[in-house]
Amino acid sequence: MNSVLVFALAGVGLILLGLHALLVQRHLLRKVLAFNVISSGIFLILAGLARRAPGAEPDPVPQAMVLTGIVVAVAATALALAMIQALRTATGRTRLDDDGED
Amino acid sequence: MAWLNLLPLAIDLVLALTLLWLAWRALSSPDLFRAVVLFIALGLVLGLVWVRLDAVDIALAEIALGAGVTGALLLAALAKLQPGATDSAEPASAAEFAAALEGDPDTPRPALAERAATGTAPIALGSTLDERPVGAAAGTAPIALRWLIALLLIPPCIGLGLVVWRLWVPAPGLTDLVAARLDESGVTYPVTAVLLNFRGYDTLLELAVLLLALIGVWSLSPAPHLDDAEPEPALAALSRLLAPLMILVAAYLVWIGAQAPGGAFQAGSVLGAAGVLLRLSGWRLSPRATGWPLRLALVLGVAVFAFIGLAVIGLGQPLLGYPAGWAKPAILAIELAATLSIGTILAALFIGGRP
Amino acid sequence: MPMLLSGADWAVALVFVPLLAALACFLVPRAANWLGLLAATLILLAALGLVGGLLSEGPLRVAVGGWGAPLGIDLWADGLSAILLLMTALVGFGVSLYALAYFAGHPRQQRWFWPLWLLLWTALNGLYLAADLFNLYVMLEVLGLSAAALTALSGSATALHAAMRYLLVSLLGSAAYLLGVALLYHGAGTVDIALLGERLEAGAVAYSALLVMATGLLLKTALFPFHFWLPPAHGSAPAPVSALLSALVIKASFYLLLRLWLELFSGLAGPLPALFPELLGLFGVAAVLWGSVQALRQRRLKRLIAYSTVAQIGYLFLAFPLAGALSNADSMMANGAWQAVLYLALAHGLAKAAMFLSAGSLLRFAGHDRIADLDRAVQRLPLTLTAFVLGGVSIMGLPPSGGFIGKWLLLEAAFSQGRWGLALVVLVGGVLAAGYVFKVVGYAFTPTEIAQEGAAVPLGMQWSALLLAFGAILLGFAAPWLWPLLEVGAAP
Amino acid sequence: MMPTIDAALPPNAWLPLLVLASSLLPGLVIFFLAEQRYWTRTLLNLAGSLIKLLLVGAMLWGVFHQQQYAASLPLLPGLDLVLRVRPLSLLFLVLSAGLWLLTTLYAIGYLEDSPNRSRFFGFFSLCVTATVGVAMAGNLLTFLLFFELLTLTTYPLVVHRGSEEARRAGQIYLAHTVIAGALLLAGTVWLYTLTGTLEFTTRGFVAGLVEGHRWSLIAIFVLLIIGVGVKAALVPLHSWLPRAMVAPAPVSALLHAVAVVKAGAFGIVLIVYDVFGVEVAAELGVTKPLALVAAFTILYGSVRALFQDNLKRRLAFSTVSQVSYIVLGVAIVGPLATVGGLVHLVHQGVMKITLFFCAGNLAETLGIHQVSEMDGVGRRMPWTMLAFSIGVFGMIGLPPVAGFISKWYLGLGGLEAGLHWPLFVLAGSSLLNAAYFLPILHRAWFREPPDTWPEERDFGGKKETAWLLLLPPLVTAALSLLIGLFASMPFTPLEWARLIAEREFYQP
Repeated sequence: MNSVLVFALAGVGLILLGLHALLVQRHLLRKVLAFNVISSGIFLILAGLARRAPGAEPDPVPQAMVLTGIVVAVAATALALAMIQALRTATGRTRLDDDGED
Repeated sequence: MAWLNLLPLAIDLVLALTLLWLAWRALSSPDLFRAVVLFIALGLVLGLVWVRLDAVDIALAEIALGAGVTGALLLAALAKLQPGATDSAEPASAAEFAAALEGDPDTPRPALAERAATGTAPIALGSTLDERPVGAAAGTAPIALRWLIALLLIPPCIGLGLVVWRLWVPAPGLTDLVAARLDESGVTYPVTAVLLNFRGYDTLLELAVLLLALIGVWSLSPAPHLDDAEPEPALAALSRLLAPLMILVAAYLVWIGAQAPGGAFQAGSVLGAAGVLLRLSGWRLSPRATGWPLRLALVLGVAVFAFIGLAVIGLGQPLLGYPAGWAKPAILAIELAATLSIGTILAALFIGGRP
Repeated sequence: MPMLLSGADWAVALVFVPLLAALACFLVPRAANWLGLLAATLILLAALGLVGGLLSEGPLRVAVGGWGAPLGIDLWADGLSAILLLMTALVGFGVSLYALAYFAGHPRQQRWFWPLWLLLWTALNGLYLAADLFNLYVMLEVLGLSAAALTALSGSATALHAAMRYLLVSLLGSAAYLLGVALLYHGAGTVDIALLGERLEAGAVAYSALLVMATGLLLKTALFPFHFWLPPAHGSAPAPVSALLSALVIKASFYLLLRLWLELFSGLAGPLPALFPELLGLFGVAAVLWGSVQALRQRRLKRLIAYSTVAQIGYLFLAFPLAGALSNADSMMANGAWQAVLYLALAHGLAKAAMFLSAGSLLRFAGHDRIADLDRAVQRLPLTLTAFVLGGVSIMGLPPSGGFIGKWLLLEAAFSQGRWGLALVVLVGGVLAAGYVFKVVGYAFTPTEIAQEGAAVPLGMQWSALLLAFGAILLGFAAPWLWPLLEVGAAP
Repeated sequence: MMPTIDAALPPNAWLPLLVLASSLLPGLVIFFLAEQRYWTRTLLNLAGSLIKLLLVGAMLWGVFHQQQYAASLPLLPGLDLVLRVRPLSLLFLVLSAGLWLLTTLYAIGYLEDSPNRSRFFGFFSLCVTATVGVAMAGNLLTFLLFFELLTLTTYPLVVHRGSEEARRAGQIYLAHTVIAGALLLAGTVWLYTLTGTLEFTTRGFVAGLVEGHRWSLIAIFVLLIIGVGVKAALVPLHSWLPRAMVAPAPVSALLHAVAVVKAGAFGIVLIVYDVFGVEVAAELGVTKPLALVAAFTILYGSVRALFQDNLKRRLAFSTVSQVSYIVLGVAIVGPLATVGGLVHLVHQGVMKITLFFCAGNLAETLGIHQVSEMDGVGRRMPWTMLAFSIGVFGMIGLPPVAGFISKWYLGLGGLEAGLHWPLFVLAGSSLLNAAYFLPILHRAWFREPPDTWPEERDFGGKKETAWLLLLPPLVTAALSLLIGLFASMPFTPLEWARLIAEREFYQP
């Protein structure tokens, strides 16, 4: 048991919490938060495990991947937020109706 | 002295638990504003975790982008989702930011969301249904369903945890390979070498993702209000002082990225923050600059990267294969252009609509 | 003919032409139409060039930056990717022509359509060329974000609603995929697909990676029961966007799943790799039946076509259980079931694009897409109706269309293995498809009580749809050309 | 025309392609003609049908002199689209090419001044293209292709009027034919997985599979027969046919005599003779049930026809009954019965089209749709009713009209095969035919005409109707007489049917 494993497992926990919220919460802003939490969890697994060789330098490749991932997540969040605002302007609502029919 | 060896582990455990607790609170808080604030706190703690994992780059990026930019975007969005709110709702949020941090989590706060309930605009009708903080039930699935979903999700996550546990065996990954060819890459810091040389193709596309998000945001949003209220004089003064400093910091981060943690994305987010600050303090791009000059600044990063990547083909190199000796200047040029574009894009994302 | 440019150059062009064109369109919106058309033409040329290169040089592998896997990122192209690239180029070209006319009266939509669509195209081409799992993740994100933004382009409440749902699904799908990438990287130390194929061993890591990646990709591919987001999104986007989403975007995640299955997971021992194809087949059966029945029930044309897509996606997955028994050591693509899948995917791409574009023309003409009120459209918009029916012919799988060839191969595989149930589903799906296509056609012959005035539909819209529909039909005769291409690099 | 066909084609490969093109190309051009381009359209139509008739005539001469006509196009690995002209093909080709010319003439007259004629004639031409494709199909895959094409091209003709009733009829037509098409496809693919070939071969290509795959073969036979049997209107798969009567008269003529029903019957002939081979089919024990279904269909159609007052519906049920003569001839298994069945393919076409032309004339000229409105119509339209009467006599089987020849050979064939019940079926059917047709003649010739007709149109002068409407039925009526009278001359349907039967039964 070392800190790498602790954080990687915390990453699994974040994924669990995020997934649950994504499915359960209805407000779109919360869904966006949930998505970000899930992403963070995955990043923890991806780059956390990069340091499992004891004492050695951490593997830079997964670190670079996580950097890319963070940027992508920011971009996705920005787009999602803009879409929520547009949806709010158009419908006055900030959640997805359960019936998607028109 | 065994307990001293255990101390770091204990710290890590506390950090990990804090992480989970913050995530739980952020995702279940009935008050949206508090949820966002807790989320930002989560980002900051994550930054600490990354430091603990010797991933200083990620820590910087997490704090600047994950907590900073995302947090700012969330707050701005939250402000715009409230009826009657304008672009400059930040002072109010700042006050509530403090309130939320010290507040009692059990009693609903008079947060932004609740203002919606008393709003008079017709559009508020929807939001009262959506965001009324009384009883989380209005905003979530029925309680039985929530438990059912939780029960369904837990087994696969335990499975995932076990797999992660099994993966925890020392494996070199690509560390040695990166180290072996680091001197060919034009930089001395491995992460930058991976980002801008070994896996530069990914980074090029990552810049494209940012630009894409902005194009998407602009395609969705009307132009923002340009005539919002005068900013507070103190803020204006502060930002005029801070902005040049931040630009300097950004330049430093780009430069240092070649040898140490830092680089275009961290620098770009600092630059973006400077832009946001200037904007909040009332500074506007002149109308002449909001047309193609602005767009040029936005695409410059991808364009320069792609141009250099393709131009080397003419020199007999593979795609994105910098000729020997030219890697360092090429990477620097790309990073400078990328920083400018990232900063502009982030600021533009924050502001919202197309100018 | 001496080749001025090698296959590798064409591959690079396939990614960078749309990328740079997207930048240019963003920079100079006034010239977007012409830039877009120019890019579409160049991409079509590049796709043909790549096909030519593959036929003469064999499978392609390009080390970006000269590093080579596992340190760097590789691009690759074999018959499978080349055929999908070619389909993307053809459909993309047709839809671009259509979009020129379609957006003529909508400057706001036109302004954003081109950069978003060209970025989407970049992602599609990049995805088919990528040999690197993480690079594929980035491509998936470009794909998902641009597709969601395009879905919302009309700005209507329905469209925004659908786009929002689509965006969330797409993000969740990519996240699941990325989790799989993380597991595989740490399990085998590389993200290069070919290297992983050599190194990956059966075990918990591989299985869990398969599960999360497949879940993410199925979510994006909208296979039943993950299809819930598709009908609203494809039904409410502007017609050219619907065509792109249904014809191309779905195929990209399907391709990725197929690729991962073929290269990484299908060879693993254990109960999961044996069960997995059966499970997919089961979902496929449900998708064919459910999607077709729902399509029959729809009253709106675009919804109907969208549900038809749900059903057609199911067909692609029917091949998984059939391919297992057929797999042999000679060549992956000598497997009739995979050939069937590829044919069905191609045919669906062309045909569904033609149908959505026709629906757009009808919508423009009548101002609505209520099927029962099509009011003699067959007489008033004959070209459009022809395009719709020809596309429909391929969807139904009537000869001599591309859809027929795909269905024939699928049936052949099913009969030769005695999988009667799957054969029955293939046939029933075809009959139901005829039902919903001709439901539309029937109402296009009848007048409504109050004759409706129709708006003018530009010929560019009508002919581009027809062109794609002809493509779907001619595909039925293309097997002698496609087969050699498919064999390129098919050896394991 | 098609790129992969070898550039150095022997001249014999071009003829089948030209036969297809002679209706395909005019059809495609006609779609783009403006509605008022009456003469261009007419010219294209007539030129196409005349050229086709000439080409078919040339091939008839060639095949008689042992020439081979074939063309192929690779479609799937190991599976080509093949056009091959054999004696059996020619039987159907001559029929459809000849009747297409007459039906085109008739349709030009019939549809004068009605809307959407370009669309109509476009699909009309495509429909005939599909029919000649069916006739020339060299393997089951090609047959399937043109058979489905026929479905697609006849649908717009069925719903041509655009009324709600027409739309419904179209949906029912499609529901039947599409499901049938799926079964046909299933049978075809299944067969292919067993045999690895689909090439039509005299005496069939499945003989080697009887050992070991008996039940599969029986299942395939059932699938294939149902697949084509819907178009052939075998009871209980027939119910689309009477409903499709909402279509204009030329379409009815096309459905009943030239294209659809005939293609179904032809398909049964092909499956029994050239896929399974009669002897193998008999060995599998599938011909007897088929014969029973045919016999039942013959009687059922006749009985139903008795009770129809609507003239076209009565004719439709009559078709249901008559087409199964062909099936019966095939299923009895024997050279003479084969001759009877095959010759009826042509005879029924010529006679039935006469009746439909006449019914169309009555509707178009006087507005008569019901049998009960036909009192004394023979005096008002003597030439039309003369042609109608000849057709009726043929249907009943009175010598010397062509129908007699068919029934004669069918009866003899039954006896040759040691069966007596076909004779009773034929006799019963003839009686029923007489029972539902003769009262019509009685009304028409012997009752007093009413003061006014339901909806009379004036064609100028003292003409009984437009000459374009009158000429085709007179020609086909004359033909039904001639091919009956001179049945033993060379190149008559009977002689040709004998030629085919000889090859099926007597050649090694």
